[in-house]
Amino acid sequence: MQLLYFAWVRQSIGTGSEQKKLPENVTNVAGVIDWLRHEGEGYAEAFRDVDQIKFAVNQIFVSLEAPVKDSDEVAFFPPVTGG
Amino acid sequence: MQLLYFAWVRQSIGTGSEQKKLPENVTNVAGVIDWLRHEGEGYAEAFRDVDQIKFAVNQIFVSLEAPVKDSDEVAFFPPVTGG
Amino acid sequence: MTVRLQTEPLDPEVEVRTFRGRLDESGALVTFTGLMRGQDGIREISRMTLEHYPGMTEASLMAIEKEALERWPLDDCLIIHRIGEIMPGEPILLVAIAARHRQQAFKAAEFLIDWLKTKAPFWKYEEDSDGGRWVGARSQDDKLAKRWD
Amino acid sequence: MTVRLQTEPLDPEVEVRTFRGRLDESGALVTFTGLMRGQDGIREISRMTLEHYPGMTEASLMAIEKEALERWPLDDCLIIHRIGEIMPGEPILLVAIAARHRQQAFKAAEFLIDWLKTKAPFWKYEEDSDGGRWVGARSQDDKLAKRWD
Repeated sequence: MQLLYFAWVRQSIGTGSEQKKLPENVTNVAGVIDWLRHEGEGYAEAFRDVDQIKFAVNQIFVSLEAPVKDSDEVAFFPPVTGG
Repeated sequence: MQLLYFAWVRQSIGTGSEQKKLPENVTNVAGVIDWLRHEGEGYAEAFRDVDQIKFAVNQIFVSLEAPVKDSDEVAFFPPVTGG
Repeated sequence: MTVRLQTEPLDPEVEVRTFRGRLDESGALVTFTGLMRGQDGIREISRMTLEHYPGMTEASLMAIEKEALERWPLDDCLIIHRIGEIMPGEPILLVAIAARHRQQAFKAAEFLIDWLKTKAPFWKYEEDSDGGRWVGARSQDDKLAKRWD
Repeated sequence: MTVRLQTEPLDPEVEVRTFRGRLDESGALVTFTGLMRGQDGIREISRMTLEHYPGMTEASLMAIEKEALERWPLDDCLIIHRIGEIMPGEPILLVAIAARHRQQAFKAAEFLIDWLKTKAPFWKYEEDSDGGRWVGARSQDDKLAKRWD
């Protein structure tokens, strides 16, 4: 799975993108978050409050229940502040 | 009284401005219109339908009842169409 | 705070660049340019002439600007209106508003134009191959102006 | 119909002049320029950095533009957004909308900005003498965006 992180999510985790093998029991975005939380301190910090995080699967905003598969691009980031 | 006419009011009357002595019995804008209507065919045409005319006394929009005196500048024109 | 009438062609980008150069802590700059259309859906308009009431027109634009400044916290504001002969495609009116935030700038810009269109003494005369006519007031403009009563 | 991201400084007047030069029968041109403010009411901001999501950001701006074109009869539309480092006073965002009449142009401009601010993946990082921080989303922006639901 292609994982992307932006803004302070990126800073907490320490990288902007990485490739990781999706565990077989993980089937949706909420599952990805639970899995990544155990990947290290930076991840735990980034995903501490899921209400502060937005996510996109293949560049489309989705909800926590959205299904994911290993070939997806999944991105995590704070609420947007452009303009 | 300084009289000013704009747009088609000016074209009907044939001049954009003129000085006329205000008759003593004329005290408001409605009276000015009644008076001017009898000053010739162009005036009669210009003031045929008072609903189509706007007026200003000393450069302020006013109603038909607004008082006038001989030293005033009174202007007649169609609804505005700038911008 | 500037109000200007001019017979010369109006260059909106030159004016806006100067206006923007004077801004300090504004976060939002909204501009409106009204352009002369070469047709009104029925006729091809070859030329337009804008008549105004010297003295009253300037005073009325300044009063409208003052009213906008009282209603919203604006940083700066510019109104330039063409008078005289105007050809298709040419800018007729430029309004620029600067404010801290965009909401105030947008509201003030719409307000200024709505009031200008219904309260400032300008009259448009259009010409086509059949001759000329005075443009009538649009009831839509009266409706838009009523938003701000 | 143009969407552009750029790291280079954005010159709104040059862009608007080009945009206006392409117009044909538009009567109304509305522009919005978002400028970087050098202070937020508390701190002096010395620099801002705009991060984005390459690919998704462009697609999202194009989708917002498409939505505007479906909602209003617009003649043309332009969105340019800075990315990377931005200094106080510099333009961050330019939106330009051309339409036959001003009402559609104003509505579409406000809509585009409201959606851009809440749906396009950009993140602002501000720096002052004490260090840096990620700018938080404004609840006011969410409220404004809800107008168009």
